Amino acid sequence: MVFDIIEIFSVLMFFISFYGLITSKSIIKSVVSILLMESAVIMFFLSIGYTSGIMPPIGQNPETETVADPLPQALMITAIIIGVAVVAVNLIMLISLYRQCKAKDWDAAKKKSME
Amino acid sequence: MYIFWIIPVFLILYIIRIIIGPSVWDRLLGMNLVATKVVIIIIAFASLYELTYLLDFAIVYEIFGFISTIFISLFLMERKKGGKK
Amino acid sequence: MIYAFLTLWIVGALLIIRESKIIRMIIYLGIFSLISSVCFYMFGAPDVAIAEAAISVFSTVFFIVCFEKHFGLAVGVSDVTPESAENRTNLKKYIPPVVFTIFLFVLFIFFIPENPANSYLKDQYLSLFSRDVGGENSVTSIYLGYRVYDTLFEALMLLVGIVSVTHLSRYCETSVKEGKPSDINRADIAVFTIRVICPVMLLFGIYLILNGHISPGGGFQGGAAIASFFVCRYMIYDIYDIPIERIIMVEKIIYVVVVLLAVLFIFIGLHSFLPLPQSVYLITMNLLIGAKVTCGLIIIFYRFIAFERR
Amino acid sequence: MLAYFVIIPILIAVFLYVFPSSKAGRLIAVITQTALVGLAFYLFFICKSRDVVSNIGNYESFLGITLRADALSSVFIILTSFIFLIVAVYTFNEKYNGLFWFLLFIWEGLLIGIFLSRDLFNIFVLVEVTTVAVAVLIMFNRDNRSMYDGMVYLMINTVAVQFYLFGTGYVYKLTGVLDIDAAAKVLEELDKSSLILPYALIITAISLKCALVPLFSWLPKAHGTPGAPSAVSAILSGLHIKGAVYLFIQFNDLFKEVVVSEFFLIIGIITGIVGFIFAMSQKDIKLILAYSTISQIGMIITGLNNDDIYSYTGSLYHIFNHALFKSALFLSAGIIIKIYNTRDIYKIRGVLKRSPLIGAVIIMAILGIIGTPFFNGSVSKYFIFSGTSLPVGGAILLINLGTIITFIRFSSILFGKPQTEPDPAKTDKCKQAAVLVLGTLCLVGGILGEQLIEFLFNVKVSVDTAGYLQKSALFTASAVGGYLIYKLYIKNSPRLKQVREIELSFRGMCVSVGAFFAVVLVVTKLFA
Amino acid sequence: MQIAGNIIIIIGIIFMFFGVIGIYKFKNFYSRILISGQIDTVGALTVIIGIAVKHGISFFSLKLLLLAGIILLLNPLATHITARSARLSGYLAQEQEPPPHDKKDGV
Repeated sequence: MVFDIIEIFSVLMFFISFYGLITSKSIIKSVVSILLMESAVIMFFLSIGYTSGIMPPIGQNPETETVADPLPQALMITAIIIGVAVVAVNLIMLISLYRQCKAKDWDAAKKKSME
Repeated sequence: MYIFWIIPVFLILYIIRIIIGPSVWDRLLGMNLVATKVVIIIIAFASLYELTYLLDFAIVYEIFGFISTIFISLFLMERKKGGKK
Repeated sequence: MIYAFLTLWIVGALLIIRESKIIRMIIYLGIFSLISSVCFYMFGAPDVAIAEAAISVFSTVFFIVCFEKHFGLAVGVSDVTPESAENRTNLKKYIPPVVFTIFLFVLFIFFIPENPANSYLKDQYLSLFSRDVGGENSVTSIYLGYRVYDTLFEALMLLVGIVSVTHLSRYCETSVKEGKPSDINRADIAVFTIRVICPVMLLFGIYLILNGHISPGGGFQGGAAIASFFVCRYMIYDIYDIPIERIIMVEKIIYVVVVLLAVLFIFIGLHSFLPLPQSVYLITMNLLIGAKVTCGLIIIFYRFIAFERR
Repeated sequence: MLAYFVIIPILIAVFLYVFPSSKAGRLIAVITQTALVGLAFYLFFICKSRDVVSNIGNYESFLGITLRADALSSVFIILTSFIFLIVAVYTFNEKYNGLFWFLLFIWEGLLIGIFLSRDLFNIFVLVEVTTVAVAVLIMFNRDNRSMYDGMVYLMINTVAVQFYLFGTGYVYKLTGVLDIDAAAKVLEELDKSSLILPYALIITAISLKCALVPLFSWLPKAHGTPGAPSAVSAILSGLHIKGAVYLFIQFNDLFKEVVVSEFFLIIGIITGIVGFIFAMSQKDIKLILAYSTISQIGMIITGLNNDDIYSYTGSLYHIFNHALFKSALFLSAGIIIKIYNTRDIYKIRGVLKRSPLIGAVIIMAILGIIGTPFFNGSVSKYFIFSGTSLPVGGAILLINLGTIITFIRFSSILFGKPQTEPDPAKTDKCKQAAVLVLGTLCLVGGILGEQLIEFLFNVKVSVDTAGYLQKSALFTASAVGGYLIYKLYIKNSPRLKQVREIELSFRGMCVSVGAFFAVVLVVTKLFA
Repeated sequence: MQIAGNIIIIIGIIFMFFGVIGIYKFKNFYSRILISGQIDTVGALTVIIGIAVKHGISFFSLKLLLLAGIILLLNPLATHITARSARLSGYLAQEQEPPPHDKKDGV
């Protein structure tokens, strides 16, 4: 098998954050894990078509071989903005949940919410 | 260029310091140091390709790294001693 | 060298996942974001790198404010889930998730397709973008031209995020009053230096927006830079007089204008009739999106900050 | 221009947020909603003869984003705009602020966008925005329970969407395009083994959205949370999940080389069975309805993956019917909760006497969902059943039996004497009208079933007298059986409480996502 | 020009190397502040000036000088605020390890 090493790195990252999701007790850590997962996906998208010595796709008529793929970059800007909005909403929910239930981790929140 | 090989070594050493650093403020200091080193890498990169617009990123990086450092340290400061005006 | 950075990236993630004290986790997160933005830069994606650096500031700020709300005003109180002492010695607990994750990882690696990347769209875009949309930065051309439909929803996402943040944080109906002191203890030297550096940031944000179509940057990145100017402003002055209600209104109106502009220029295709140069559309759109992002991030930031005051 | 179907509701939403809560604003909302239903019908009539395609910006092949309305998606658009019209009428007199209307209309626009969009990344954006909007709507009243439920909903869906995005990345890497139609052409020529990974990543996310079996724990939380406005629950259960089913159909089409439909057939059956077991045991009327959604989704997925045109059409028609009766049930449950001020199924009694109209609607909807002859559920369930072979058909009958038992238990709220004195609040005419329309449509959809199927899906089907007799006999047998089982075993069983308390935590859900992903990979590798 | 630039860059890197040594050698937080505040800033500035010298007089060098100015302002300030935050929060210089209350809180 021939591997693209950067791809392997991003997959590794994806599963590190997955490990974080399945083990974290506190909610804030789950939010961070989701952020890391997003970062892994972004890295994967940008690594599509990577060769060493690659140039940014800026300029009137760039040469195709040495220039990075512009489409994943445009997509990833969108993904990043979506990510920050989701993080903000998550955190504000977390604060409100803490204000109401005094619960910081998933188990306590679950117990409190059932009452 | 040799910068590309020396600076990452420094970076790794800083990261080790960050891991063992006994207090939060040591870690913040490490963050500041890392940000500076990375700025130098970016400049070296831009100078390698001779592309001026890549320097924009260095400026943005310096400013943003600075803001997150001082924001964390301001929020870490104990409010009671600082006192309200 | 890129591999050194990627290794640092992975190490940062491991640190974040293994850390049980939240304040340390936030600092590691800041470092992690900075490293990942450098990695993006080295992949030849300065636009994404600038966006990621801006986001790293805002996510750090959100996390630290959230942490403060989470644990009250006291400093450095750790995340006191009472696991640390006895569970850390208990290695058996860690074995099932680690094995499960490694199993998934190996399975994933085993199935990775070997085909090389297909560069159909890349070639098309690189040869056509300056004719179709204009500008020199092909990323901005795609972002505002070919895929403007996505951009509309992305702006909508920010709008929904802001609306939800304002809705969920409105326990204390008191709007933030003028001149209410924040209890940040600041030194004169800090105030002076930040005061010097603030205009530079503002100027730099405007520069990023206006030059978005020929150099890296654009609406979002510049908007985030201008919004971080307001973060700095919060740090040096005790000013809470941001008229949040009005900014929310302004933001909605800007969103409507963005939608209408996109509909006029791209959906209907007005740019082929008008004698304007194509960059006019790009600059206007960048300005509007920049204004929108600035408003949005300011609102979210001030809602986070003002949450503490009852 | 199809994009206006998406943009107009969003602009209305912003308008309603800027000028909130005046009666004129709400009137405008309802009127535009009606106009949108008309437009949807117009689109549908065009689509009967040809597909409507619009390239945004008129760029060359696949450079821009393509929207396409075909026969199937235009039916979904009619359904979406109609249900939203009903809900807009239902909430007309409620004292919600501008935010509620804003999120509601955004939701409509985004759902229509999902049905129209032919671009992989665009679907990601739409799904993510919808998730956040829905999460905020769920926790609209900000009580403890709905806070927790909304948070779980948002986070688990975000995790799933990351899997989807990763899969999109692989599709882009393999094909070089993001358009679904173009990608399908390229994917056909590729090696089968290279498709497995993107397929597994994408289908894991979509299965979570559809609430298939190991991944359904978020659904009752989101759909049945007590604090959420019942209009929101109705749309979630009736319509939102159908968006996921639509995506399921789309992606099974895109990856048709590697799809193992038997696997999803089995998963669908298990989903149906697990769904009704949980539904039977609940105490909260909204939770009963939410779990019953899971079992119906299981039936729909079974029908879609059964390789037969009758089952397929029946499933599509069942999607339509389920939207009608499940929203009718949720909306009337909202009215009942308002009247009795409780959600406990053991405490609500005598709905039929207290408010006969609501009782009649509930009876009609229940008759629909359990598949009584002459109601709409019977038509679709019969078609799903008639295309199946023996073991699958038996499973469908079993799921229907479970549904019957569940709703016999549910219907106990209609009769008897009220234990608590109901709140003598005055009835809301708008709500009653909205619910009544839905209830009547259940009956109409049953009587005119064949014609409707031909009209909507262009499939000519006919049921002869023998079929009718068989159907009625089966139904009567299972109804009697269900009643007996309910009386003898289930009514006072102590097991109910045990089943009720089984619930996955957030970590458990994440583990189940990973496990499902692994299973899909292995199964696809072995059998495709 | 090239040779002069390279020499200046190497001098800067030597500064940074001293910084790395210092950050491990000093056992006290307030001594370590020195690294970030002075040595590191000077090192970074020297490297930047070296690169600017290599490029001669151009737009690139102008932008580099702007960057150097920003670093000169911001880097010591960040250090200052960090140190001040530590001081005001009661992280004492005299002690070799964190004070008791700090330890209890687990920072």
